[in-house]
Amino acid sequence: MRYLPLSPTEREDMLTRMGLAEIDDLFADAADKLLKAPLDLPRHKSELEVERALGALAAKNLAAGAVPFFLGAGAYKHHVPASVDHLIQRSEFLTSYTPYQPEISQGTLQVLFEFQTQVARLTGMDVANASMYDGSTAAAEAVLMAHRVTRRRNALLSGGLHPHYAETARTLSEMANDDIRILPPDPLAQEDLIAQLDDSLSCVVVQSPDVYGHLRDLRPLADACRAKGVLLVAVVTEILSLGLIESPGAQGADIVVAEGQSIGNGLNFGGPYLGLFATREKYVRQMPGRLCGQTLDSQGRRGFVLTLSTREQHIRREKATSNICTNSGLCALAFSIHLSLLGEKGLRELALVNHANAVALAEAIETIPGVKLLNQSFFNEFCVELPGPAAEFVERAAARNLLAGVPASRLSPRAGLDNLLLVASSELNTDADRATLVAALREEAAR
Amino acid sequence: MRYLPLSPTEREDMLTRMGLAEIDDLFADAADKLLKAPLDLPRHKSELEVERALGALAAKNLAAGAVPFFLGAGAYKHHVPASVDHLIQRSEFLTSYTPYQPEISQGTLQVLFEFQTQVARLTGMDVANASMYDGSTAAAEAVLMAHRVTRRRNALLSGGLHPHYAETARTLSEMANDDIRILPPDPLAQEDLIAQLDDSLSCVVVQSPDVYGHLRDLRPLADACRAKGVLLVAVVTEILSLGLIESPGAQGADIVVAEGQSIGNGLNFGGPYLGLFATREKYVRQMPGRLCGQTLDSQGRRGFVLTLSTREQHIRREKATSNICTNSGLCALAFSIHLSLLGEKGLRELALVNHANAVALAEAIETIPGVKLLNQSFFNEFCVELPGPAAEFVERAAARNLLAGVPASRLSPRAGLDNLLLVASSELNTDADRATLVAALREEAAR
Amino acid sequence: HETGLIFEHGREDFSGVDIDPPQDFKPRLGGLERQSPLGLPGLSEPECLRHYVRLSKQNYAIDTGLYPLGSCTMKHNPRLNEKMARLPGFADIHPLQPLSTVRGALELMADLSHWLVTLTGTEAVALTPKAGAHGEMCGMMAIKAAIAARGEAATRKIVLAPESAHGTNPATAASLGFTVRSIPAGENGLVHPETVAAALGPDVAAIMLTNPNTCGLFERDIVEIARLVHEAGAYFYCDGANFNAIVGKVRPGDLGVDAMHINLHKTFSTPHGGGGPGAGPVVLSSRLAPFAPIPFLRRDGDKLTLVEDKEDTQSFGRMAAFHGQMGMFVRALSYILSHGGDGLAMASENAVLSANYLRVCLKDVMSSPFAERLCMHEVLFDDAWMKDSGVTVLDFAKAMIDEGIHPMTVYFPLVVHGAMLIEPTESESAAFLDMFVATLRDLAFSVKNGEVERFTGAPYYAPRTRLDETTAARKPVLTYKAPVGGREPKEA
Amino acid sequence: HETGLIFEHGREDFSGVDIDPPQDFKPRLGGLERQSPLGLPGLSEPECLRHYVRLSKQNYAIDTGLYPLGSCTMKHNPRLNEKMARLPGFADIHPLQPLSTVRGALELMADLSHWLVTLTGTEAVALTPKAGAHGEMCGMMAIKAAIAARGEAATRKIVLAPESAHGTNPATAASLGFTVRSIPAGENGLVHPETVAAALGPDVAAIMLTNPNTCGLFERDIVEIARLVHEAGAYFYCDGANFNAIVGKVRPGDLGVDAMHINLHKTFSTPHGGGGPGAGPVVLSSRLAPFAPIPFLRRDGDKLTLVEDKEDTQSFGRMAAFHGQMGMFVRALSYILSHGGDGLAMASENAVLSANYLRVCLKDVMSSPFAERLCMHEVLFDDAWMKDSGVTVLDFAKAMIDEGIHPMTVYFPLVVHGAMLIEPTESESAAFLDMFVATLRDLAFSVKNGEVERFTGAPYYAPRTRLDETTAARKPVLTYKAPVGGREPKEA
Repeated sequence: MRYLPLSPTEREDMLTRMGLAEIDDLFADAADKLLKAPLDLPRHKSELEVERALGALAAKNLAAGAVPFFLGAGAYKHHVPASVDHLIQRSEFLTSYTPYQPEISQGTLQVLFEFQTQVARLTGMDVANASMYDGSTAAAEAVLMAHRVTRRRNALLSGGLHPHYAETARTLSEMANDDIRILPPDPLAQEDLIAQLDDSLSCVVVQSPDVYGHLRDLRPLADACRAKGVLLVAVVTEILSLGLIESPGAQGADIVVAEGQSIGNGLNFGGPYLGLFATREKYVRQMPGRLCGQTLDSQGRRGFVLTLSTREQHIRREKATSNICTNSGLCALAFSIHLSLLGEKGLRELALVNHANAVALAEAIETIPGVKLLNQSFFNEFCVELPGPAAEFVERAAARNLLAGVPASRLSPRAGLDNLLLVASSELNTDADRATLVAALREEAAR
Repeated sequence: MRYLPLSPTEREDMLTRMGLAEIDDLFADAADKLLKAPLDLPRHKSELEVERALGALAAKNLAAGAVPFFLGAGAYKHHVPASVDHLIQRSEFLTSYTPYQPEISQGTLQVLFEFQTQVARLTGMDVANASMYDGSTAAAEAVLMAHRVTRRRNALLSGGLHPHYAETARTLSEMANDDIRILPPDPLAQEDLIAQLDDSLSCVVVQSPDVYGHLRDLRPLADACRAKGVLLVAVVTEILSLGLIESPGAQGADIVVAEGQSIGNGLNFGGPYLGLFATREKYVRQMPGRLCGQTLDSQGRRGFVLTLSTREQHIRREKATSNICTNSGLCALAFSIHLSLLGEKGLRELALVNHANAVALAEAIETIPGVKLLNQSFFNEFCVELPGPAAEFVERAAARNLLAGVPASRLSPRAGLDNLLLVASSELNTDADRATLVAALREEAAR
Repeated sequence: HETGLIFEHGREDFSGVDIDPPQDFKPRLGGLERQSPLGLPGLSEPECLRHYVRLSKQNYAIDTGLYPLGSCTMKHNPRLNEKMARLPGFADIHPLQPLSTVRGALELMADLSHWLVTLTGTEAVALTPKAGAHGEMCGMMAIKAAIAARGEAATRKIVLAPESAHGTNPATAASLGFTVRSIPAGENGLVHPETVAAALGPDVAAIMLTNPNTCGLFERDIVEIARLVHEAGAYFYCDGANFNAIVGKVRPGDLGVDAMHINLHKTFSTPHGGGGPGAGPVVLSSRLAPFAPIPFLRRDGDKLTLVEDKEDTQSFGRMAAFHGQMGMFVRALSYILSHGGDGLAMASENAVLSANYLRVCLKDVMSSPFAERLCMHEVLFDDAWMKDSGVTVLDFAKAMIDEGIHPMTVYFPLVVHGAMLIEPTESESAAFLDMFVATLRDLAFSVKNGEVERFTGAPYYAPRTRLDETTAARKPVLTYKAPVGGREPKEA
Repeated sequence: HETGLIFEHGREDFSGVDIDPPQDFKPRLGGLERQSPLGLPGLSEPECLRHYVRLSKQNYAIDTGLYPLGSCTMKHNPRLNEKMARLPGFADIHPLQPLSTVRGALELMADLSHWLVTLTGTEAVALTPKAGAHGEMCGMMAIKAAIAARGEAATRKIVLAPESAHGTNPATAASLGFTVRSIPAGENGLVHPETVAAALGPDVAAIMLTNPNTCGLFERDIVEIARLVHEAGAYFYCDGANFNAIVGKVRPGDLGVDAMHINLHKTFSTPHGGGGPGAGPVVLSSRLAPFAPIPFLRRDGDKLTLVEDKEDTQSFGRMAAFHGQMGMFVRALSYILSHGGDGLAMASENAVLSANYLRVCLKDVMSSPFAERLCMHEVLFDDAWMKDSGVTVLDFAKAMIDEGIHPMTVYFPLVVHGAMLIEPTESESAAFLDMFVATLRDLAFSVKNGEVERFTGAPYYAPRTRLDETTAARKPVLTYKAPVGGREPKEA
């Protein structure tokens, strides 16, 4: 086996040195449950065979880059510079562990420190952690953190929050016997959150741009929350939007969680993704997740270490702030590299191109009779009402190699949103892509 | 521009520091020929635009891996482990220069030393150089070296030598006013080289497996050469064959040149490839190309340096052994890594699989009436006579997504070989691939 | 030259990405245009490459040397896996594409599930958990749901966990509202059935055991313990962090396990990436399978569908957006297919063989409560042999850095004083194992000879000498702030 | 721990590639089965990765730091180029596939040709040469063929080359049977028209000039020199190694150049790869174009064909198998398209700007015959300022290694005593340029202060201290031989 360096002779020699006769003698403690015969599983395969087997599976999927593509709803396809993927495959990044020995992990640690700073600046907050699993679990953790900070156990979730995020938070809350209230889907951004605030709430969770693409002005809500001692948790599923839109921090959020996938990371059918988590300085010790901090070495040189681990499970055990012990290190690295290439200038410009392309698409769609754009405001994604079920339209389009969007019913199956379609546009869409989608919608409306 | 770190402000600052007003002041010496207006060329493109432009060109080519593929004739497709391409893209290998400062180039140098040893052992020779451009130019250099060693200027080239190699040597010889005699194409391996030896010859150049796939027994020829003071230059275009076939060194060759592409390197439409060059110890100072040698550092530790550079152009100038000052470093690295993964065991097995697949294909072809296999012996490639022009058959097959082989007329356009087809088989050919080719040949024979 | 921070050498008006900003168009941002500055520096591509390449050189990695972190399983990460995960058919598909356009993705998930279920001897697998701890959460949620379905939600609120457990176990149980009852291990490092029996009762929901345990030992009485747990109406959660010791040799299902997460990054070599991403699928017994989280695969004849709607199922709900760590599934399956059933068993054997080899080669110079016992894939030493030497376990670990070897896991598990937990994995050659032995023996003799400075000042030859972790935690500096009153230093 | 040779830790009975050997079949090897052993060790994949990763760590690279080797042009190598070159449509096509299946490849070659011809202001380009020196060979062969076509083969046998020329120039001319006549440069580092005029005659075939020249200066009188050369019936070969200084600013064709090779790895950033592969296309004036080597592209309306047959052409013949360094063409075109006409000109400007910046910042501490003159993309210093310091240029270079910077080119060009030729390229940021200046100034003061040991023992902090090159050349050890009478050492 190409991955196993010990040759049969070496195995024999080592067993002999231990005074053992055969390899199964090593498993003496498990003797009565040791498998007597090999399991009914295929034998090892050469690289070529594995490439062929997995290549055949991959070929059964329709890759986004191969066709006009308009899906978003929490996962976005953007162009990632070639150097990003090259760098994250450096052995020293790819095959290192959590930086428990900081003296020989400064590479990972400095990247995390830079990442935390980037995330804090982008979200307009004081501090950020070293990343979490993804946006949805980060949002659920934000609710738990709000409980800890406020010592209340009651959360209110906006109807504009990505339904998967809401469900994830609900599962965790229900299991932990906390209260949670999720408002009904709000495709027209009409809900009045301020009216529903009360001082039993630990937090309100609101997303902007919301899952239907509407931009939400958080400032009035933030003021109202502050008045009631309620934390405002702002969720961002398309982090690129913050290149163009005022940061949640500047709008008054207390905790910002986001899905960071769309910078530096691919679609990957939904994972691995990158949870971003930022908050105010004063809450840092209630924050979940790994943190990297600056310090000095014994020669007085600047260096970085994992810190505040007294919050974490490996020290605190059942008293930990969360059970999480992994971050999304490599995805955070990709994010940080891509963002350091973009810089402020590039991020603004990329966001602008996305918005411009979405506006162009929206303008074209608005000319189609029978199809209605629901949004007044949006960044690079909006919601369209079709004359019939969106899921069926999407299927028909896919059969013709057009990936047209996400039916709202895919996310909220029983909510009466059958005719709504979420459409995202990015720098990747060409004029021809747009024309293809518009033609398909026009045809659909005429059915 | 993403590749140019100096910002407009920094450019200004630097100019100011030099007391210059504008950038063109730097080109004062060229003032009268300085372009007054930009050339009529496109402006810079984003990564995405470049990917689309080049991707569109790439998509117009039929990739070998996408179809049943049977081409060889000096360029071979084999499976290369993923780790090879990963390693050659390590920054420290990819973006370093010729190791002129050995103290900070031991990585490249040790690899070259290992490479030289691998090549020497594979070819059965004492020493090898650190690689050359490709097999064809290495062969031409071998002729020049033979002239230097023997102080004769007359070479005899076998009709089984790859025609491109023969032409390359001829161009150089004619330009240098040396004599060269190229025997006519010899698709049946019938030429009698021994009969044509005389003591005016510096060398005989013979290829095995020859371009038509025949294995040539070099031993009698080597004896005859030795008797006449003629050097025997052995050429190998499919280096994998040496896993299974006796090495040219063991058969008595004085110089072995080979194309090393087929280990570790892809097809790349013909380049960059990897010239291998090996010879006997006594000729080392007449050898062209870069050499790496072992030595000690001032603390007595083993280390490696470029050596015997007194042969080379940057020291010897017009008295150099050749004008070459580049090797094929990265291709040599890929070769060395792939070969170090294979090892003796893997190389033999891979060669065996290639031979077995070629035998299976030959046996199937032999059952087709009207199609004739010309070879008694072969490694993984052989020559087939068709009832009509091979080039036309190949075109028809390509139109049906079968890359069936190389028409001998492509290499030797005016030699009356129109009906001959060179067919190579490798570990990559499946039973289905073979069946496709056999069916196409059967159909061709029945036309 | 030190590598400064991007905030010290990047420039906010510079971008390493060329973008043509759009011409005239009417924005529709609803008055929420960004007003606040971003403060994000941009690097040209050459600066960017050099920045990260230089940073990377300050990292240790499995590709650069032996990385014997016990319980972390730093094994070889095949590059084939990376190549496969980047096939556009896997890397470039959206989680919400119509299922008709992702048939291959669903098949891949089904194939991986088949391998995991077969190797563990269980009924089903929940693929969504995003890491080991998330998998624990998933398994314990399934248990909680099953207990609720039995109407015992109010009564069964205790979870048993041995003292040697990973910290995630009690953290997980507590975060789901369980109360953790700790069970002591016996002197032989194993959990005893009598101890478990004594702790069991009608208030117990589950036991969380790691097997092989964190002392590197196979829990000999695990079948009996499982019987007792089941008899008491509780469930058996197995922490699968150490599954890599027994893959293809022992099936956890045969031991009575009801739920177990599998760290794909540990057992099936998806890379650790400096701390993630992980993936923690959870295998479930038939008793727990109905409660698995959405989404899950359902096979109707030849056709696979993904159940994303909780209604009409007993699922306890959704744990995360989308369908799990697809990128890790591809890598894990690539690893699994490469090894095959035969290679996976051999990998376990070699991991155990290598750990025992180290045990035998080191036991005369280092001490261990279990030195004479066979261990599994990791070998545990304590600091009894260093007593009064003036050298701590931490010092010893730091001195290993100077020898060019990453330290083992130290001070874990907690049940042994001054624990040093060594896991060589199956990826090390005989030559590297021997080099490791020679190095540790040399260091051990050095301790015994009283060469204290070799340890207390270590590491001497690392990119940094010992870092002040106390100050870091006391006055946390978690983001970069430009020095006040002056230009930021321009370091190269 | 040192990294041993593969021959010291590999095993011949082990393979890191899994192959199922074929079952029964009848070999047809004609009795030539290998009898002699190969002696090739195999490494498992983990050992292989670690071996090469560890070796790589002993290399300096442009990605790890400034690499100011004059005349070598170590500029940034964009990773996009690597990605493009690996597209299966380029990387996985066979050179002898039917042309109908490689239309895109031919288009790419035509596109690259268009750029090269336009940027140089010439008529045609021969793509096949495999490196710069091969390109020189190509250009000089075209000249020889053109002279032969004029019936002057027997009389024009002299090639003029300045003393400052790259060694390849005289080597190339000599290998084609020309006699090299050396021309001295003037004190201002430039070739003077009078000197050339004096050397010209009916026996002269060509002049080989480098422009900008190897002192980093633009040959001011080049148009006049070209005129003289042409008037004398000879050809003007320009060594294009330094074309990167003037791309988009000056067209060599406008200067009177008849042939010039372009090092794609220097000017258009295909990576150097530790010494290759290169690529050296040669642009040709209309006088030489007909003699270009086969194969070459011919456009018939919309259709491109590849002329591979010399018959019916004036081509001087074939220089190598197949059609040139396609992999390098893709990279170069990727670089060219990324920059565009505007970016290429700016790259030249920045390269020249950076070199002059170094000149201005260093001229007060180091000496140069041309310190006050504008230089092009590289700046030349000599060792006059180090005289009697006890420090040689080589020592100085080795001390730079200890400062973490790759030395500049030393002892070249030969026309200056103790030459130090510095080429920063356009890829260095202002911060790195300043760091370089500060380092060199510090070293220069150290020389002046008589701190001789800092230099004579250098490098102190490299993977190796100074290596004994003399013994290496006197008793060459070019391949590994196992130590006699004993087992090979097993180093890890």
